[in-house]
Amino acid sequence: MTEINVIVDGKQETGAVQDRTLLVHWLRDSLDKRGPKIGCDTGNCGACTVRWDGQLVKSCMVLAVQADGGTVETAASLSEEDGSLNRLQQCFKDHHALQCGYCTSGMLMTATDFLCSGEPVTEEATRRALKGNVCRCTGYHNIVRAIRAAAEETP
Amino acid sequence: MNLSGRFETSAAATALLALHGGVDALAAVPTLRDVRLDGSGNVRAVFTPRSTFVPMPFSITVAVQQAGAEGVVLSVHGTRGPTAVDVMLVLGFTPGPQGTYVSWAADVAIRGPAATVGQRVVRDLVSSALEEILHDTAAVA
Amino acid sequence: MTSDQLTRPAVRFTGKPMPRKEDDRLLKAQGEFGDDTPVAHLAYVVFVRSPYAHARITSIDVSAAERVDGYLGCLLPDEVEQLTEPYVELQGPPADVEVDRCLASGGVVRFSGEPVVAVAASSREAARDAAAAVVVDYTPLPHVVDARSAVLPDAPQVHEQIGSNVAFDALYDWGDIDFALENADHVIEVDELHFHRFSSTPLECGVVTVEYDAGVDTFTFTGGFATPQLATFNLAVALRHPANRLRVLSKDFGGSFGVKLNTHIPATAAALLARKLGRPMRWTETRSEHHLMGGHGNERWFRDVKMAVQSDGTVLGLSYDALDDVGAYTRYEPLGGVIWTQVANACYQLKHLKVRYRSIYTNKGPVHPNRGYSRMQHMWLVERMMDIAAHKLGFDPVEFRLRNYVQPDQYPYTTVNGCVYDSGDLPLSLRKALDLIDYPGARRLQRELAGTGKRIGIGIGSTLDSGTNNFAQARLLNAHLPFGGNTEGALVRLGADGSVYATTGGVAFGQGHETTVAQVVADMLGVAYDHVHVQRGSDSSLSAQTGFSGSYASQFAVTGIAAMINATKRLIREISLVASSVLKCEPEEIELADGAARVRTDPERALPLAAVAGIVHFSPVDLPPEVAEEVGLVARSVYRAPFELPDLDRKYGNLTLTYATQIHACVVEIDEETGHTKLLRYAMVDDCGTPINPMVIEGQVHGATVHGISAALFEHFAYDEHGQLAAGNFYDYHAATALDLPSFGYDSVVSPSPFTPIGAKGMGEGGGAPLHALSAAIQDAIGTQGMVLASFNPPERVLQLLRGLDAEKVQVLR
Amino acid sequence: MILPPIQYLRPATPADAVATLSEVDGSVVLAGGQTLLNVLKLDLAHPAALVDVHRIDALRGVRHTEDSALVIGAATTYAELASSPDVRRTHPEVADMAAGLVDRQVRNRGTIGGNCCLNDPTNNFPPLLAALDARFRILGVAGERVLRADEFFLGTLTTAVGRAELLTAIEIPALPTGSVVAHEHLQVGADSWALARAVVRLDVTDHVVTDARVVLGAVYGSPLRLSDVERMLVGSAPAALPEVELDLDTADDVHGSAAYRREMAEVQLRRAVRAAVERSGR
Repeated sequence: MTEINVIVDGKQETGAVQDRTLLVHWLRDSLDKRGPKIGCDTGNCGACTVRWDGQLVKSCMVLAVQADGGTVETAASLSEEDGSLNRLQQCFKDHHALQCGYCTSGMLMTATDFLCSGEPVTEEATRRALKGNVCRCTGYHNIVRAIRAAAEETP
Repeated sequence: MNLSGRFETSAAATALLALHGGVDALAAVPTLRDVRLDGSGNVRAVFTPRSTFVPMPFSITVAVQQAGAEGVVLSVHGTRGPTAVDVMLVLGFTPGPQGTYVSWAADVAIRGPAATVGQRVVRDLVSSALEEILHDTAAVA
Repeated sequence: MTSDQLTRPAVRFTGKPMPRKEDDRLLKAQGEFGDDTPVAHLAYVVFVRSPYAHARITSIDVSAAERVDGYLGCLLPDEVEQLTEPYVELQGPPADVEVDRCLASGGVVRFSGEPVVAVAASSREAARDAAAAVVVDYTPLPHVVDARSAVLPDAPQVHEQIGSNVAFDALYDWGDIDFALENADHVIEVDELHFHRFSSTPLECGVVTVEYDAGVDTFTFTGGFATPQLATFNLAVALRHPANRLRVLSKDFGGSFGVKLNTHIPATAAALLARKLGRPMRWTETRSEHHLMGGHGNERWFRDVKMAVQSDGTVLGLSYDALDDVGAYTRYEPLGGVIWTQVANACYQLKHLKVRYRSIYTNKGPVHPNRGYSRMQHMWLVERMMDIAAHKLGFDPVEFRLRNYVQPDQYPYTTVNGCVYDSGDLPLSLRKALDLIDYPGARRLQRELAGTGKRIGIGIGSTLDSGTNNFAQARLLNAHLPFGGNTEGALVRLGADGSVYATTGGVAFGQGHETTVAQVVADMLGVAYDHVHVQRGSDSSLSAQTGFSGSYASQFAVTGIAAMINATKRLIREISLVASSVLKCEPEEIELADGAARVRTDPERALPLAAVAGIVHFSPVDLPPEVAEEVGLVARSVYRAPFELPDLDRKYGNLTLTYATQIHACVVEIDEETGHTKLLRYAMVDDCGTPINPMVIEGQVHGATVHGISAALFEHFAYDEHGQLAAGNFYDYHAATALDLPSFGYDSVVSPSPFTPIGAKGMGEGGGAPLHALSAAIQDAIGTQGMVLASFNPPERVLQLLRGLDAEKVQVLR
Repeated sequence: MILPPIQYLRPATPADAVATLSEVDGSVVLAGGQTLLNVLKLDLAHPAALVDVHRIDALRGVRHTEDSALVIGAATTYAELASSPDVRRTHPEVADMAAGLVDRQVRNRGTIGGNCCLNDPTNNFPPLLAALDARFRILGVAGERVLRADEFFLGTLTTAVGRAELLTAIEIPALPTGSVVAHEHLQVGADSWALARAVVRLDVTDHVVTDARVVLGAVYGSPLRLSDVERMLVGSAPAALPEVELDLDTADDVHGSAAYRREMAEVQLRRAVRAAVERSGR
């Protein structure tokens, strides 16, 4: 077992992990972080998407030991400080951009990263930004609308 | 999946034929380890092909189906985690100027996850692994 | 409460796009899905699976697993045979001798991926390592992966004891198709068509946690159970355990689309281990496992298809021979063998239909109900034949459909087999769909691009989403099955705090039940939307459920909501009783509005619901004894769908209550050099009667649409010659991404159902319209030089179609 | 999915990495891990140890040599290549390829060195780098060696990098003035697996093609250079390719038969030549 120290959602966390432990398993099983989900075995679905040291990654393709000394943000960090929905989350709600909710945390992380990137939020660019996140419920139409609405509303 | 190949070795056909029970000789093959005979007289070993970018050790069982001066028929069953590989391998020996020509033909079935993930690569991987083990084995004969 | 009351101006929530109650927790990563729930002392189960499609198990060696640190124990096939009963089979003889258990039974594995050993360990890692250390030796047996080969006399037998690979064989013959074929102006014949194997592959794979409480000898199962009472029944039989000591729970649930109806199978193994090892057990399915046995949709061959058409374009009917490939076990099958007859007519006025239908075992993953279950296959065939007939006989595809649709003035329309289509306006729906894709503009584009290497195709998909099963249709399959009609339950109560609590028998996995229930209940009780608390998920130990409870077969808007309406009516009666005794009036004079019970003619005389609750819960002395003893402020009610038993001899009767319609239209662009299909425009028009929440409805339509598009172009559970699944995870099973899809055009038509309490129809499955529409669009682009006879059209196939594929399989006999 | 038991090692320098690889039996380089970790999850391979080189500074980043060759550290990510103004200035085709690869999450982790060392037939970079005459710097215990693409890519999932060696950098010479590069591919869906891929480079001087590189990907174990086709293109003005029939030994998969892939390789080849010709005229 290796000891790791990672700031997760703003809080210093210490864990003992096996070398083989994937970041997603440590976040979920040891920290009860329910944002990152597991939807595939092969890095295709994006349900486990988090930000690590400011970069968007799929936490099923990172070892927990690799994150030692770093910072990880999961979807649990997105809400406003008073616990209310942030602008993007509210747009997801307003546009019915989620159904079962299983892909939602990953979608929100990717959308957050995309909106922060400064790239133009066109229909095509939004769809391209989402291609690493699979949703089996919504058909993506409303997710794209929600993200574009969030971009328009951003002051 | 059917694969085939042919190469020449300096070993005599009789030496090649002797290999199937020759655990000591097989133990000298660099890509084989834990070579032993099981209760049925089949050879068991762990085979790790040399060429792939990540080690892919397979537990293999080799059973001799037929053996004669002109060749042997081997059934090879290999497992690697949930993946299983079955190979019916027909080897033919003909004398050559430097020793023996070995021609081989393999009927290969891949089962488990590798049957999916390996679709684009498995043919080449199995082919080169077979070439490799046959060359290496001939070299210790 | 009547439907009048729901549509009067005072209605505030029903029919409006209310934001979903589920969303906040899901958006804040505070949902609780199957693998989220923390459980003390939890252990983990991993299955060792067969790599062989068909083999005899020669030996199982767990000695190396026993040496893994953290290993707790395992479950072997012999042990399962001793401890369990086989799952109940629906089919009659001879296939009812099939034995299906949670681990390979009879010493034989019958599909690649079948579980052979269940290993338990104290951590996920240890369970994985122990499972990897188990050595199973097999002797391969001959296998069969093509249903057409499986019916040949010398085919390998999937279940030796049955003596045949046919699980179910029936002839459906309504009208007189032989006469029609002899006398029609035209007869179109197609040798063979193929509907391929795919599934909705929910993003959350299967997961179940089993806790065994030895003190009360009770199992609690938590996970994705879409039909909790049927699961309880199956588990009770399999585990030989009293049903009253089984509790089945679902919390948040990451999609099912039907395929999770068989969660009881892995749950059985986890339960045996939990009891044996004295620890809670969790099994979390991996994506690769899910693709192997999480449930595939029905694959179907249609052979010897004949359609009779008059020279004026009237279609008289058709006949065909269906081979439905159900895989290695009939888990929910062969119900699909009758479910398709709910929509025997598809969207059309067919008078004659004759189908020989056989369910066939193969050495492939078992099929489960999958969104559009068994109906979309038949409707794809009918729609394909309509399209082929239009092309071959020179009819305009739009006019040809319009002529043959069931017309608006014909509702309620009785089909050839006695089903009653409740309402709809297909011509209006089609016109709206064509407007959304700019049909004339698309035809113009088609002409302009001719000869450029790109071809434009325009396709229409007409379909039905039949909802609310009459379970008596199971008796068409096997007359001895004790099922008939349909019910759903609901529980509503006024809590001591004056809040309203509602519990439905349904199990939501994204459909927004918490939202739609709250809309209806809030309106009926005259309280704020936020005042109604709807229980997440389901709990079989609460009396909200009936035997048929659950989420499947597009029915919640009818059964779930109707049960909730009935329960709420009861609660209203109780509230009225209390209020009238306090306000000194008759109960009939009470109305509920603005959070209070008040005298209708004198609204100033009002008692807030919190006061009603307070009196009943804390101050019953204020009530007359007869009221206090009558009122508990807990109302439980059932909705019984109005069905009768069908005529089993004629296979005739109404099999579902509602028939939502969907018309899809699309424009594709095909690259002549590669066969690559690009979707340029896609539109759908939905008619599911009176909407409860139009936002939720549109979301369901979007989702079903993408399942269909992705299935038509990308998704295929193909098996290779060795019986190996060639699309074993999302690497090669390409579930459409956002980039694969255009934005959708959407519109609706509202044809209230005359048969349901508020005119709503069940919806959500969608009827596979994109498969119909894309097949038609590709055919339109190609013309008749090749014929689209498969539901799956990847680029290579489209390229072959451009070169004449299958043209010879379609003949105009007359 | 849980990985098999494995040891994680993180050397600080390329030399340390090579030493570790040579000392630890069954160890293997972990670069971005975006394929390797999946292979491990599926239990298709079982190295004893992962030697993480992703954070070794000497293996990251890009620079130009005096003669304007681009030197890319092997552990440079796709995202870094895509956003680097330096790469875009001299080798826009490398930046474009990186920007279009997989998805934004994987682009942040996946490395050009990993893409090459894996040498999966469907990988994007090997055929492009072959067309650009890239050189591969490999560090071993005995020192460094530099290989050409045809020496580096040996076959499916096989390269010249030995078990105790490390790819440290990829060096791409400056393209001659008048050189154009085009790549075309057919994919599953809008942007997934490549079924066939072609990269064409034409060096054009005074409206005459003086040199050419024609490389196929996705249909063969390694990037496949088509010298015959190159000869057809050299010596005349840039022009579309006449019909060519390729005799490729490729394999079926669930997305397409070998015959289809072969034909699609021909189509992509024609399209890539056409695109290069169009570019040369600009």
